[in-house]
Amino acid sequence: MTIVAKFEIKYTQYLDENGELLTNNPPAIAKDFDCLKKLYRDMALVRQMDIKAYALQRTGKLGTYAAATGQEAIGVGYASVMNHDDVLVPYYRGQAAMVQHGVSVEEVFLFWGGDERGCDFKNEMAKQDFPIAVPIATQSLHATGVAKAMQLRGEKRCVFTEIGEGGTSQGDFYEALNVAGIWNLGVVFIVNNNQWAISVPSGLQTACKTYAQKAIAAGIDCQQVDGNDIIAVHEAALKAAEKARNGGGPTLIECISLRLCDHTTADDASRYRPDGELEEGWKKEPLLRLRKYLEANSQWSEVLENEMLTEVNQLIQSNADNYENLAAQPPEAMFDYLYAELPERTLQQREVAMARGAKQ
Amino acid sequence: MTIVAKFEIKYTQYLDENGELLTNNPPAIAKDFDCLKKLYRDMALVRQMDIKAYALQRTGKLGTYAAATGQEAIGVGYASVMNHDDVLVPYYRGQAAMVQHGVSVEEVFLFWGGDERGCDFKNEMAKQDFPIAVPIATQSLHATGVAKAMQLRGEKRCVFTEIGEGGTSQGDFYEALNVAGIWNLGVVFIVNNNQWAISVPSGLQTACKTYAQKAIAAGIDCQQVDGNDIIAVHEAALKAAEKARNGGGPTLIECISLRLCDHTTADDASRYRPDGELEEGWKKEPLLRLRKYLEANSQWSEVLENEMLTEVNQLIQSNADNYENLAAQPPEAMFDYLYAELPERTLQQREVAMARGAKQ
Amino acid sequence: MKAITLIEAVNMAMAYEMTQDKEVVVFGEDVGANGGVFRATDGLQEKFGEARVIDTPLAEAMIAGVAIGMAAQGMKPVAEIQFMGFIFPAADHIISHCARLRNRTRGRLTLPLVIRAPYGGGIHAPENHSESTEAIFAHIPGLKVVIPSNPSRAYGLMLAAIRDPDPVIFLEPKRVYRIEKHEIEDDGEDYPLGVCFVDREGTDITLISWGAMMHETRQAAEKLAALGVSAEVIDVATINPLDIATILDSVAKTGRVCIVQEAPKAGALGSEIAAEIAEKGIMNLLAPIGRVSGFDTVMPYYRLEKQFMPKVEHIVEEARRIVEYK
Amino acid sequence: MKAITLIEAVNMAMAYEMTQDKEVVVFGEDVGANGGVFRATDGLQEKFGEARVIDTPLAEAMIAGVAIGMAAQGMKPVAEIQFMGFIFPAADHIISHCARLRNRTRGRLTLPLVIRAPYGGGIHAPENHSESTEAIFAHIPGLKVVIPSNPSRAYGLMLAAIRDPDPVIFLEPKRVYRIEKHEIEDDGEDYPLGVCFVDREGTDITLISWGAMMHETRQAAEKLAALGVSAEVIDVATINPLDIATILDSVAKTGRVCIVQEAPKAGALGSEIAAEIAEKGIMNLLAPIGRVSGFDTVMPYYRLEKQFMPKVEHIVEEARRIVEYK
Ligand SMILES: Cc1ncc(C[n+]2csc(CCOP(=O)(O)OP(=O)(O)O)c2C)c(N)n1
Ligand SMILES: Cc1ncc(C[n+]2csc(CCOP(=O)(O)OP(=O)(O)O)c2C)c(N)n1
Ligand SMILES: [Mg+2]
Ligand SMILES: [Mg+2]
Repeated sequence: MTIVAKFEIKYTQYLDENGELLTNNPPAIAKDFDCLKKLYRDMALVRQMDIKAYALQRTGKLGTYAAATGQEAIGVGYASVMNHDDVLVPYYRGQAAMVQHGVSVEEVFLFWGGDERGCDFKNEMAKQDFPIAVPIATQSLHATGVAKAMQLRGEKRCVFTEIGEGGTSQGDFYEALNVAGIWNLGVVFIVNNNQWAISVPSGLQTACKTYAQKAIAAGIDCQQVDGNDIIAVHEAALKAAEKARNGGGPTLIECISLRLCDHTTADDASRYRPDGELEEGWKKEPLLRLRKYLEANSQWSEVLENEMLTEVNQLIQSNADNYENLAAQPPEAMFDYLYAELPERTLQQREVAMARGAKQ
Repeated sequence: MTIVAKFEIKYTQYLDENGELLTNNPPAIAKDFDCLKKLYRDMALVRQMDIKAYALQRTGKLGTYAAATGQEAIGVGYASVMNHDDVLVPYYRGQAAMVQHGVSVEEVFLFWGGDERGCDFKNEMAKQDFPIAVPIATQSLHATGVAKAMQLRGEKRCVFTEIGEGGTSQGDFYEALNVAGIWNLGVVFIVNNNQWAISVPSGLQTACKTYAQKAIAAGIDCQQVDGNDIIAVHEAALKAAEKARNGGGPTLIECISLRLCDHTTADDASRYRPDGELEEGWKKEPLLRLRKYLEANSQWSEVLENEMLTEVNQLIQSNADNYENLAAQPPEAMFDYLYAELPERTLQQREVAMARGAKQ
Repeated sequence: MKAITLIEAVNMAMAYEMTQDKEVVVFGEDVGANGGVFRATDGLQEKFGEARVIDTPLAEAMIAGVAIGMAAQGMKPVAEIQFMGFIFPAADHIISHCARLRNRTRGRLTLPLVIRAPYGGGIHAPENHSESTEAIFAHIPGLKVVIPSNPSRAYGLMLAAIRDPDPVIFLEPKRVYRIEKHEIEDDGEDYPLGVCFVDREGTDITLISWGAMMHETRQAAEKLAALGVSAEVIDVATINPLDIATILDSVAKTGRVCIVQEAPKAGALGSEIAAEIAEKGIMNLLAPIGRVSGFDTVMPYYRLEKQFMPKVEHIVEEARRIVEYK
Repeated sequence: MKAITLIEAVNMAMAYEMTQDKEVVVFGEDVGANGGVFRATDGLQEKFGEARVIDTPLAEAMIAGVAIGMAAQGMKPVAEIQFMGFIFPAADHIISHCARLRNRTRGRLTLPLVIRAPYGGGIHAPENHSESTEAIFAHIPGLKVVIPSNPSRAYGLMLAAIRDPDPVIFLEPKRVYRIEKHEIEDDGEDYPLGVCFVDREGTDITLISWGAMMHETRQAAEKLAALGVSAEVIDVATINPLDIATILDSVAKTGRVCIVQEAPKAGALGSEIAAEIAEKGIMNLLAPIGRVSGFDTVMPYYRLEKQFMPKVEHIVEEARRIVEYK
C-alpha cells in the first residue's frame, strides 16, 4: 500500500467579525483604505439595491427577486479584481459581481422585472459578460467555453463564474471543473456557500467537508475563504485571476457566507430556517466588520456613512425611476431577436402579434 | 490560513507482474488456492468468450462487440464478492462482472447480437441486475437508486456499478457519487481505468492524478488498486461490499488496467495507440500473473490449463450454438414490452408489423 | 368534503397513496420541510417522515436516475422536478431509460414511477419557469404523459399515475393551480389514463385542449354558445399515448376542429392531433383544422408573456372562422 | 473533382471553412487522432493542428456548453456529438441556451455554432445508436435543424451551417453516409438553409421526406413512375424553421401528399407538415394525408430494426392508396 496523492484544503480569513485583523502580515489591500472604502460603498450599494428591489416587489412593481443580503463581500470582492476585458458569467444571485463589473442597477431591475433588456448590458465593461443563466450550473460550462476562446486566441484575459453551494451538486459544475482542469483554462470558479439552497441546508447537499474539495475531482487548485471577509475574497480572487490570465489555469474559491434573507421574494424561510441562525449570522455579516475595521483605523464615520448612503440611494432611485418609466417592449420584440433573420412563417406570426397588440 | 481538510489516496497491489506476492501479510484469499483457481478459470472464461465474440463478429454473426481483454481481473474480482441478492449495474464493457453474477454467455452474445433477450437475464442471481446502459455514466445514478430502495427497506444488500475512466467525465457520475455520499448509500463504484476512452487517452480526459480522488468531491471513501491484480481487486471489493451492506456507505475503487484490445470490433486502435504500449501491457496482464503465482505454489500446470480451457470453451461453444440457433423475435416483439398494456393506436401498428412480417 | 384547488388535489392524491402503499416515496428539491415551492408536498414530510419524503441535492439527472433505480426495485417513486424548465438535465434518463427499461429487458425490470413538474406560463415567473415543452415527451414511445386540467382530474389522474406500472410524466399546469376549487371525496378513486375527457358536448365544432388552456377553451365554448355556436370541448388529459378515437368520434360529429395549446405551434402536440385527423378523419372535415397556439418564438420574459399566450378571444375568433368556413 | 460520399462531403466542407476562417474550430469525442468514429473529421487534426481540432473529455453537456461559451466570444465552434442518442445530456444547453442567448440578450450575444450528430437506424448498431429524434429539436424556436440527404447537400448545407450566425443542429443520416457518391467542386459554395429542395417534379402526388428516408422516397418515386404515377419529391432539408411554402405549392399542384419519416409517428415532424397542410392547404387536398413512418415504439435492437423502418414498398403502397383515393 502506497500513498499516490495527497491534498489539503486551506481556509483563509483576515478580518474577523469584530473588524480586527487576524494577522500582522495582511495583503496589501488591507492598508489601501481608499480601495477598501470604495469596496465598502460598493457592498452598501448592493445591500441598498436589494432593499429597493424588495420594496418594488412588495408593491407589485417587480417580479420575483433574489437578494444577496449577507453575501455582498463575495461578488464585490471578486469582481473588483476583474479587468474590463475579463468576462463575468454570473448566476442569478450574482448582482453584486454584475454591478461591480458594469451592469447597471436599472438592468438588474429590468431582468427581475421580466424584461430581456436587463440582459443587454450597455456598459462597455459588461458587453461580453453573460446574462444570468437561470438553469443552475449551466453557466459554469459557458465560462469554460469563453476561457477556451481566450486561450485559443492567446489573450491574457480571464473568466469569473459564480455558483451557489447547492448548484455544485449539478453534473454541469463538475464537467466544467474537469474540462477547465485538463485544458488548463483561465477560469475562476467562485462558490457562494451561503449554506442554503432554497430550503435545503448544506448538510443535506453533500457529504463533503468543504465545497472547495470538489475541485480535487478535477485536479485543479482550490481553497476556502471567509466569504464575509472582503479582504480574503479579494486577495484570493486577485491571485487566481493573475494566475488565470497568465496561463496558470483554473482555481476554485469557496466563499463561506450565510444567506441573510429569504431565498427570493417568493420564499418564506421561516418555514425551514432554524431559530437563531439569522441573529448569529447578522453578527458576522460583511459590511459591519469592514465598517468596524475602517472606523478603528479612523477611516469612517457616521457622517461618511450617511453621505455614502445618500449617494448610493440616489443612484438606486434614479435607476429605479428609469426602470419604472421604461415602456414595455412592443409585442414584436418577442420575434426580433430570435434569429439574425426571421423565417417567413414566423414573420407572419409577428404580424399577428403586432395586430393583436394594436387592438389593446 | 488554516488547513481544514486533508486527503490522501492509497494504491494497493499484492501480486506483481511476475506473480510474486509483494507482502508477507496478504489478504486471506491469497492462500485460498481453490478460490484463486476458480477466479483464474472465470477470467479465462471471459478472455475466451471475448475471442469467440470476435470470431462471431468477424464472420458476420454478431454486431459490434466490446471486449474486456486485459481487464478480466476487475469484473471477475469484484463480482466474485457479490452475494446473490446484491445488485449489479454494469456498463457495456462489464461482461466479466455480469457473467460472474450469473448472466449467461448466450445472453452476452444476444445483447451484442442485437436481441433484447440478452437483457432478460434468466439466472435468479442476475434477475434484479440492470442490463447494460449504453449512454455512458447513466448507470451510476441507477445504482444509487437501487441502493436507496435497499436502504429504505432496511436490507443488508449492496450495489456494484462499473464505469470506464472516460465515463467519469460525465456529470452523472459525479451526481451519483454525491448523492451516494450524502445519503450514505451502499454502492461500490468501480472505475475500470483501462487508460483509453476509444481513442482518447487518460491524459486528455482529466487533470486528476488519480480517478480515485474524484470521490473526494463527494466526501466518500476511495482508493486505487492494481486492476491487473485480482487479489487486490477482490480484497478492496470485499471490504467495500461489507461496509456497504452494513450501512457504512459508498466506496469508489479505481482499478488500473490497460485495454489490451481495440475499443470495439468497430475500432482500429492502431490509428491512435502509441507503438509498444500493447507489448508492455501484455507483460502485466492479469491472467498471466495469477497463473505464475499458482504455478509457483504448485497449484497449476499445463494439464490443468488445458483441461480448464477445454471446459470453458465447451461452455462458450454451447452458448454460441444456442445463440446462433435462436430464431429472431417476431416483429410484434417490438411492441410487446413497451407498456404493461399496449394502447389502442399502437396495437393497430402491431398488427401492421405482423402483417408485414408474415409477407416476408 | 371541502373544496380544494388543483395543487391541493395533487397533494391529497399523493398523501392518499402514501398511506395505502408503503412503497410510495416522494422526493425532489425542497419537497421536505418546505413542502415544495408551490406547496404540492405540503405536510407530507410531517405525516410520512423524512425517510419517505426526501429533500434531494440539487441535480435533476440525479432525481430521475434515482427514481429509475428505486422503481426497478419495485418501489413507487414520485419525483418532483421543481419547474419543467429544469427537466432537461433529466432528459437523458427520461428518454433513454424511463421509456425503455421494460422494453429493453423484455419486461424483466419495470418502472412504476412518476415524475411531476409544474409547467406553463402566466405566473410572472423568471425565464425558464414558464415554457410548455410537453410535446418533447409526447413524442417518446414508452412514456405516458398526463396533464390534469382541474382539481378533480388532478386527484384522479395522480392516483392513476402512481398506480400505473409504467413511467408517467405528470405535468401540472401551474397557472391554474389555484384558479378553481372542486369538492373532492378523498376516496382514492382514480381516473383512467390514456383517455380524453369530453367536457362539453356540442355539434358545430370540436375544441381540443389540455392543461391550463382548458380554462380559456371552456370560456370560449361559453362565449360561442352565446353566439349560437355549439362547441364540443375535449380535454386530452393524457397526451401520450393519445386517445385519438375519442377525438375522431367528435370530429365525425362536428366536422370542424380547433386545437388550442399554449406551446409554440411548430411540432407541438396540436400538430399530431391535426395530422391524425388529416389522415383518418379528413372525409368528415368541413373546414381546415385550426390551431390556436403560442407563437413560434421563445417564451418572452414575463412583461410580454401575455402577448405570447392565446386568449379566449383568439379561440372564439378562430372557432368562428372555422364554423363559418364553406 | 472526385466523387465523394456524404460523410466525405461533411469533412470537405469543414476543411474548406477551417481554411477560410480561423475562427472555426472542431471538437468532440474522438474527433482528433481518430478522425471521428465515422471519420467525419478524418485528417483535420493533421491539417489544422490540435489547437483547432480538439479531443474533448467524455461529456456531452460540456461539449455543448463549451461551444456556447466559445461562440459567444465570436468563434465558430463545430462540435460533434458522437451519436444523436447521446445528445440528451446536452439537451439543456441546446434548448435552454443555444436557442435563446440571442433572444435573451436582445442580440448582444449570438451563437454562430454548429452541433453535428449522426442519427437514424439501419447500420446494425447497439441500442441508443439508431434513433431518429429530430422532432424534439424541430419544436424548439431559436434553433435551426438541418439534415442533408446526399453528398452535395451535405457539403453545401454544412458550409451554410458553419457560416450561419445562429446555432445549427446538423443531423447526419448515417445510414446513407457511404451509399452514394457525388462529384462535388470544393469551391465553398453553400446551399441556402431554410428551404426545401424539390428533387423531382410530378403531378399526381407529393412525397415529402428528409435524411436517409429520401433514399427510399426517391426509389419509391421511380417505382411509382413505372406504375404510371407521377410523384413530386421534396427533400425538407431544413426541418426547423420549416419552409412550408414550398410544400404548400406542391400540394396545390398534386392535391395528394405522403410524408415519409423514419421516426415514430406520433408527434414527429411529419405531424407538423401534415398539420400545416391541414390548416393552410386542405382546400387543395383530394385525399387524406398519408404518413409512412416508423412505429410508435422503441427502436428495436438491430436484429429487428428492419421491421421498424419504412421500406420502399410501404411508400409505394401508401402512395398508391392515396392516389387512388376518391
Ligand atoms: C437546473 C435548475 N434546477 C432548479 C432550479 C430552481 N432553483 C432556483 S435557486 C435554487 C437553489 C439554489 O441554491 P444554491 O445553488 O445554493 O444558490 P443560492 O440560491 O443559495 O445562492 C433552486 C433549486 C433552477 N433554477 N435550475
Ligand atoms: C453518453 C455517451 N456518449 C458517448 C458514447 C460513445 N462511446 C462509447 S464508449 C466511449 C468511450 C468510453 O471510454 P471509457 O469510459 O474509458 O470506457 P472504456 O470503453 O474504456 O471501457 C464512447 C465515447 C456513449 N456510449 N454514451
Ligand atoms: Mg446557497
Ligand atoms: Mg477506458
